[in-house]
Amino acid sequence: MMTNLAAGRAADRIMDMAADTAAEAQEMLAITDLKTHFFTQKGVVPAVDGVSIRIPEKQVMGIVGESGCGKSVTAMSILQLVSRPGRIVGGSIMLDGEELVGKSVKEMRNIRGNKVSVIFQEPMTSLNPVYTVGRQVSEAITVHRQVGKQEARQQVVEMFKAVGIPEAERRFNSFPHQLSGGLRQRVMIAMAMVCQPKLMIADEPTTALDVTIEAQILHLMRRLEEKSNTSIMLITHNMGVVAEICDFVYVMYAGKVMEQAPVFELFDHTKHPYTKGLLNSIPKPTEEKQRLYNIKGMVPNLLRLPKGCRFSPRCEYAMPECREREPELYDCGKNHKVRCFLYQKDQGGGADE
Amino acid sequence: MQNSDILILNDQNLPPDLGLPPAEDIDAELLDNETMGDRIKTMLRKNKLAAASFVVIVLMCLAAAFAPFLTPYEPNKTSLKDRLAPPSREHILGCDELGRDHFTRLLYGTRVSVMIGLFPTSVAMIIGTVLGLFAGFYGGKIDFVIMRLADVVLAFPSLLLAMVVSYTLKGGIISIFLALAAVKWARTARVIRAQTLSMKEKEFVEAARSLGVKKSTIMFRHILPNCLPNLIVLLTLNIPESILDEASLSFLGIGAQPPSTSWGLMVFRCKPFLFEYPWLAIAPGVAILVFVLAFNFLGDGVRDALDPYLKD
Amino acid sequence: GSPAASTPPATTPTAPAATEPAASGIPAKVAPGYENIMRMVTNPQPDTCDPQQTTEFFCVNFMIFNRLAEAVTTGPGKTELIPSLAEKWEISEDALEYTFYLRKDVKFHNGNDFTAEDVKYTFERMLWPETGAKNQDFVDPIVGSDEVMAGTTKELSGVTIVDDYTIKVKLKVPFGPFIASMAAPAMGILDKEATEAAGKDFGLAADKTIGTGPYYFDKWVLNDELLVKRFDGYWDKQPELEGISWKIISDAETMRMMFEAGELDVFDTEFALSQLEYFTNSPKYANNIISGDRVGILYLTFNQQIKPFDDVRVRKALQMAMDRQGLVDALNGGRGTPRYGIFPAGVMGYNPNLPEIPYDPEQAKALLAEAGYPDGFEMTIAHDSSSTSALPRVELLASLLEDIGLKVTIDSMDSATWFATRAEGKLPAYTSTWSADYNDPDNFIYTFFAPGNTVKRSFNFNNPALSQRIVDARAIVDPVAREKEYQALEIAVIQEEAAWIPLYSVQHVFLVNDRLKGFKPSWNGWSDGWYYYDGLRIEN
Amino acid sequence: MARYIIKRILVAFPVLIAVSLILFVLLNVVPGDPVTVMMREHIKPELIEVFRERMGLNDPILVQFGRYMVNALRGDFGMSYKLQRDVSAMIREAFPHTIKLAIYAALVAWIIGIPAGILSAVKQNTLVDRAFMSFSLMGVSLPVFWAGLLMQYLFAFKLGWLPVTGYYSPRYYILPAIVLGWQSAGTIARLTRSNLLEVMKNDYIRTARAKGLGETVVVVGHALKNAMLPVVTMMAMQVAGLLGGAVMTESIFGIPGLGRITVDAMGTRDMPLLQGSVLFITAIIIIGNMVADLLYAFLDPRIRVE
Amino acid sequence: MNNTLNHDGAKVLAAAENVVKEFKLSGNIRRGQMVVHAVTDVSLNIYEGETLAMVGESGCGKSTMGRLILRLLEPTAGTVRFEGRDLAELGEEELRHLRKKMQIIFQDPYASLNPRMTVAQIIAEPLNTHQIYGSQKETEARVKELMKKVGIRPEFTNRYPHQFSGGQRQRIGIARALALNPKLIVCDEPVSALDVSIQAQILNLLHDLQKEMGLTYLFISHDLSVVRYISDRICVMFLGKICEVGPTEEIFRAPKHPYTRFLLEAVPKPNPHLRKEQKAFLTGEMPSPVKPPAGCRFHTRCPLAVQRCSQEVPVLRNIEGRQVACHLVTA
Ligand SMILES: Nc1ncnc2c1ncn2[C@@H]1O[C@H](COP(=O)(O)OP(=O)(O)OP(=O)(O)O)[C@@H](O)[C@H]1O
Ligand SMILES: Nc1ncnc2c1ncn2[C@@H]1O[C@H](COP(=O)(O)OP(=O)(O)OP(=O)(O)O)[C@@H](O)[C@H]1O
Ligand SMILES: [Mg+2]
Ligand SMILES: [Mg+2]
Repeated sequence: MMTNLAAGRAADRIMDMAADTAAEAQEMLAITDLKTHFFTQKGVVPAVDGVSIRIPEKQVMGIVGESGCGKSVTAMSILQLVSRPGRIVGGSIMLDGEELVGKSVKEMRNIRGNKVSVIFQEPMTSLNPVYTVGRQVSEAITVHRQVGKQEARQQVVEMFKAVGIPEAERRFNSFPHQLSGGLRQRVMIAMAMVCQPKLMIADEPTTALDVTIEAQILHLMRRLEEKSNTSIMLITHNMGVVAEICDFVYVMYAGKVMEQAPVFELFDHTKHPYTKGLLNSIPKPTEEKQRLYNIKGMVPNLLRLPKGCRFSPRCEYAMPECREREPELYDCGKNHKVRCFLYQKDQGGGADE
Repeated sequence: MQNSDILILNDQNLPPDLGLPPAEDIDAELLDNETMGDRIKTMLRKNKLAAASFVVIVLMCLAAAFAPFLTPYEPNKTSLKDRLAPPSREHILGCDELGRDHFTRLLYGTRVSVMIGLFPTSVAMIIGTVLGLFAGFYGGKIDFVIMRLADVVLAFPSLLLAMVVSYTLKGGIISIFLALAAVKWARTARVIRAQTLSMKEKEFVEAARSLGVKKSTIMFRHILPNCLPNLIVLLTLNIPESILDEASLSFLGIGAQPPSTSWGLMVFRCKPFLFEYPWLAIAPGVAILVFVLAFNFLGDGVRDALDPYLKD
Repeated sequence: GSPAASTPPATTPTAPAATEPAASGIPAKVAPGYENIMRMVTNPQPDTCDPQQTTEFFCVNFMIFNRLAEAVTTGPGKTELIPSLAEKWEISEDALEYTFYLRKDVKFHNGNDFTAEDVKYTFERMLWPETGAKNQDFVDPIVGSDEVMAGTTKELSGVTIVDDYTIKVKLKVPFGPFIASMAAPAMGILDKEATEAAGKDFGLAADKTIGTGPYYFDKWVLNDELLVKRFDGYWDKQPELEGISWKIISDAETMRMMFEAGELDVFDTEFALSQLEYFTNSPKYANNIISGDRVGILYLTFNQQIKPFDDVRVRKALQMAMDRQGLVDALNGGRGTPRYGIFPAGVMGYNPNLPEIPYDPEQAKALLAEAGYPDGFEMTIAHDSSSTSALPRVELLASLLEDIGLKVTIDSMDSATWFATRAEGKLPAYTSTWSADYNDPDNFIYTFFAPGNTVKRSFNFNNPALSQRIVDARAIVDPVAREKEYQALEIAVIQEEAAWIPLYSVQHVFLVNDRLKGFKPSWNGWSDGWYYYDGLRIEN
Repeated sequence: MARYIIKRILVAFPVLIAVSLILFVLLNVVPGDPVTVMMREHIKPELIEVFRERMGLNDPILVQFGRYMVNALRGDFGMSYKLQRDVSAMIREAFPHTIKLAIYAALVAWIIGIPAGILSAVKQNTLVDRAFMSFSLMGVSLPVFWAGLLMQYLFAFKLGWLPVTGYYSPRYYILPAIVLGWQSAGTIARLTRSNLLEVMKNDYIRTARAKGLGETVVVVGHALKNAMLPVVTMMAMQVAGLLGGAVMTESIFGIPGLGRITVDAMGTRDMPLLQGSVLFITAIIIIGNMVADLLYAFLDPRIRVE
Repeated sequence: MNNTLNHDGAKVLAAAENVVKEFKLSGNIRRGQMVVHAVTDVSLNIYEGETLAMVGESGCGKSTMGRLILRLLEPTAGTVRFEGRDLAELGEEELRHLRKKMQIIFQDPYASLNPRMTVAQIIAEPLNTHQIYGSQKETEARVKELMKKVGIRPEFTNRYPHQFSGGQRQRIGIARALALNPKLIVCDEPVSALDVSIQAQILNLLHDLQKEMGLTYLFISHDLSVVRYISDRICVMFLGKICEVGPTEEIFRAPKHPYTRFLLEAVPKPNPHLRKEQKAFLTGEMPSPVKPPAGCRFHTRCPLAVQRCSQEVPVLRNIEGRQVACHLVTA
């Protein structure tokens, strides 16, 4: 069952894509220098502080990072659904060549669920308990497409089948509480996919699920991504999930991207101390039972970001320079960029570690 | 009672690297470290209406307490020459049908309202809290009995039950006390029971059980303090209600008994003069409205402020 | 009665001139069907319309029943007994046997004939224990009443049916006011057949409450309205009104608003004393006021069983503490007369020359000191909380008593408790009012000071000799001798014994809508009256 | 569902019996002998015992209670002491007025309360919100009797727009319904608002927005139904609560309903009448609460049976 | 003792024998009277000094098992022994006394600390409850010492839980559990709610403490990489029953029960090179514990199931140094 061959194929495919970076036109999503801040009573929280993300067509792009790093806020910024004291204060979000920042509420409504859709972590609470799941999914169609009720139902049932919901016809009339967690998440995915969006944002879609169900859902997402033209933005804090299905990975820390690279590149040639820390913290199967590596300290409070590199207080390699000014994203070649002074020298070059 | 089982540790026993975060990282100021009192204070600073209400309540309570010093008149002294005198310098709110200074009576009436607002409510809430705690914590038969009792009480319209009780006890302030206390415990008991039930499932309670902490300690030390926000909110609900209920009972003639007075009774007594001497009936009505409204505004503010605590 | 000096000069016409256009401009807002119906108020709602079961609610009884004789108003506070169901009567020499000759053409509302059988039944029903009647006093003097009351027999031996239209009544002892008492509203004559058939519903269900009166009982909507309508088969002259409606309203302001809005024809200030001054002071309504003296008296009483009320000096001090005119002014808009005896103006035996009891707090204090209470003492006034109009009176009285150094507590009781305690003779002190059921001094003095009654009313009058004289006085038949004896008793009881505190008599003020013509207060100044006389009519 | 209903009813029964018992005991320990209450001072002392015996007042209180309940179940609540009438007949006569008032008041409360709650939730922390909330707090804080008085004075007496008292057509109910309804309107508005705000925080609202639904559809289509579940329950309970509130309103506006009967009965120590009317009102309230529960169960698919 | 397997000759510290736990669900329209079969006929030994991990999907009864062993829950049937004594036979006082020796650490660092108590009060509670020290001073000293031990600055004694981060709260919970110097600690998913970096800190701490104090852990988790790191033995549960028990490395190397195999397979590996295009999934969902399938509880999802699996309940058999409950597994 284990097919290293298959893994190799996937790797090839990703390598190909990485080579193709020049194809700017094919970019489904281009976020440039996005800044989303929360204006709270205690001060301004720069939850997303100059993030640039690019997602080519038909790719699964992962964002990882510890809790509170701004992953979800980035995602919600794309849909412009950042909640109350939060506001996009700068940057641009181009979806398929269309600028989203500054769009009117009405225009955004036409994009949500239509061109960009989203699934959340908790499939139970993300579905309205008082309506049947069928109704909730068909709503996503009827709001964007001129279709009749009957036709919408038809499409929903098909979508249900496509996401592997057994007895799709019957499930159409089920209420969320009558479904199991895995089925609910499938319904959410059906809802996200039913308008064939250009981009699907999945914010920790499997965190609340058991491993066996998680595997099913990840597989399903991969398959959907391959079959349709939808790009996926997968938010997670699980390196395993990243390794499992992502093509390209962004590592975020305290509102900034720390490292970005194609998945194989990232795991094979991990550069940023933070990323290294994250990977090393995971207990390795091979390891003898010694102490685990861990990043000391914790994510800083965004209200009081340290001077210089925001990771410097926790960084083993921190240099005096790190406490002085913020590093930029340095390009290390192979589509690999790192925000760390250690790689300043690599700027423009294609050197390995 | 030194226990030899306990290993005495010293610094050498500390594991080498615990990944102890640098002290600066734990920044208490920036974490959510507001206590309940802080939140209420902040709310009062922000919410002008609530702050004003608070001031009004304090002033009215003071006025009630110091009534004899605030007026040269006695509340029950009639003076036929001053019958229905209109407001003037000597009589700020004029005099009633028997020439008694209306303002003075209003002040003394405040005492009744303040007392009714505070005492029976507190007594009822203490009873309700204890019963609710027991019902929620022990469950089973105790719960069944207490809750059915609460059902019974809640099935009566509260005003009606208060009427019946205060009627049985032949009217008067004391019977209103008892009547209101008899009625109001039930809601508190329900809320506290529900809260206790949810607290009981909380892991910190289970932790206490696993430590072998006694049941009574768990109830009163772990669960009760966590019901505090609910209790405060209930208090802000119950006080104005009690004041209104007393006013209604007095208005119906089974509350405060003449010659002592209360706002409700004053409205009732001055009602006949509404047309020619409207201020007489309006003043106590306004007093009730302002007092109750102030409690409600303050209560709303407090509820908003305590909102995060209420969801546990 | 003679209006007191302080009464406002506003004249009190007995009736507004019929020809005059409406001066006040009160609208007449008349609901359909009420165009020719006199709309009044009663409060509280009557317990029952069975005349035998009530001592206070007579509005409907008056109109739907006839009595053997009727007391009719001949002038303010003046009354005359006229034959009614009895065409005439004869009194034996010894004043013990009364023969009533009954009218022959009379029909009950249900069409039954009125006969002697009905009269006997009425008397007997009053006495049967199972009836639970409250007016047994009226038939009490008849021979055999005790046996019937005790339940040993159903037959009242003192009443003999001579023939269908003649009936003889034998009394135990001579009783001067017997005929007058037969005209009291409680003595309405019932139809034996209908009343028996009605059973418990009698007096409650309108269609089962049958009399011979000029009006029949049309409907009783609980807590809302009582309605009587003209009885076409009435034996005497038909009333001009098509009916009378009493709204049941407890609220003075509501009553007033309704009157001013034209929804009432008669606004009875007795039910809304608080509004009296407004109306009497308002020139707009000058022509709408009709008033009559109430043949009754307001009083304060105390329980002589409770110390120190057993001391005549204390009692006198209390009598002197009363600012009667002040009370009249404060509580009754000045429309009333201070009283110093038992019998108010309008009742037989009224003594206009009684010496005044002065309002003298200083003298009162001196008396108290003399009795050993220089610093006063504590006393309680019991108050029937259902009577809201009495409350200011109680408070004012308390205040007056505090002026002479007493400490007064007001004990509010619900009316049931109040009455029950009073019946046990245990009320400490209270204020109340009494007005004439029938025109005789006995109706006052016997009620209060006769041996049993004085306990029942919590007076506990404690002068057996005087009490015995009061009982004996009943048997005096000669009117002149009677009057003399009663006036002497009055002086003995009030001025010497100081056994109670008379306060004042009120003037009963009605406001009448412009459309109602010819309205006259009843002879005794009650709200409930015999509203059946010439000239009472509605002009829309 | 049927099982649930039956169970709910079975629970309601003991409550009702307990309510009756408490009421019975409370009212029977009241000082004052019913016979004297009935007869006042007119009874001959020697007859009191006869009456007591005949009325069964010498039996132990539980026997009396048992007899009362058995009769009550047959619809016989005894005779009013004061009015000498069949209590059940009196209640039957009065009840329609009260229920009419309660329903009108409930309508007022809903028509005002729900939109006010929605609006102030949607416009949270704006002037509109504050205005609506202050208005509803006023309603909750206003003494009913006082408000009734002032409104009667103003709209009926001064302006003459509406009748002062009575119950003869819906017009007569306008003022009392507003007075009574305002109070519940306040409660409903506040509950609607807080529920709606609570519901709006839910993930599924985020989902609905992410679907591209307009704000109106999100609020009305997705949030409202969830937010209204407890409000509906509350509303059903309030119809019952309004019956209690009617006590005051009826007295002021001269509506011959249950409330007035109760107050009168209390003033005259008319035990059977008081007991009957309070019991009846309580029974209605218990039924109301039951209906509220069932309504909730019916509306919430999580509870509703498949 | 139904289990003869002895682990390095260590003593059995706690043991469950044929334990059953059923929860009654009551009074809901939908449910009527329903019974959740949370744990069915489970026997398990915990040896002194070991870390026994318990894994399985959500709702399979792991936490229930943990609470049964601590007797925070009464078993519906079966016996739980601690140091050989049947806990059911102990009186309330004795049990309270015994609680000194067994403690629990919870998953949710927010819910497991009383928000209205200071850190000092929380940590001192077990000490005060059992009156370990005569004086307040000694207790305070001990509290500070414990705080140091788990890596919380002793200056923070007067702070409230909400003034700490998740990881720090978890440490406070651990300090409380350690206060009485227990023998057994049940760790109910102690790191599931934490970020990987914090998770590593806590795992290290637990590891160090075990070494130092000779603790025994019953470690409940669904994160297999964590389990593999920390445990000596693993117990795999499925729907209230044990599928397989055995030494950690052996089970990871060669899982015997089909469910264990699928479980291990499903774990996403943090290495993209191990990515598989075609994975062997477990299809379908967990059956309901209210109506567990007859026979082997796993048979509805098991691709290898044969007729017998749906009829006959497999017993836990000793096979090659472990215990497996599957008809199909043979030595
Ligand atoms: N409504 C808000 N008000 C203030 N700050 C907020 C708000 N929402 C988010 N933030 C801040 O924004 C930062 C980023 O939050 P975000 O939810 O994007 O984190 P995340 O990376 O998704 O974390 P997680 O893994 O826990 O979901 C956090 O530090 C948080 O404090
Ligand atoms: N107090 C309870 N009342 C009713 N059912 C319960 C109770 N506690 C647990 N259960 C049920 O028992 C079963 C086992 O629960 P348990 O908490 O032991 O599972 P778990 O393996 O710990 O799951 P998780 O990984 O989600 O913590 C579940 O179906 C659960 O719903
Ligand atoms: Mg997030
Ligand atoms: Mg668990």
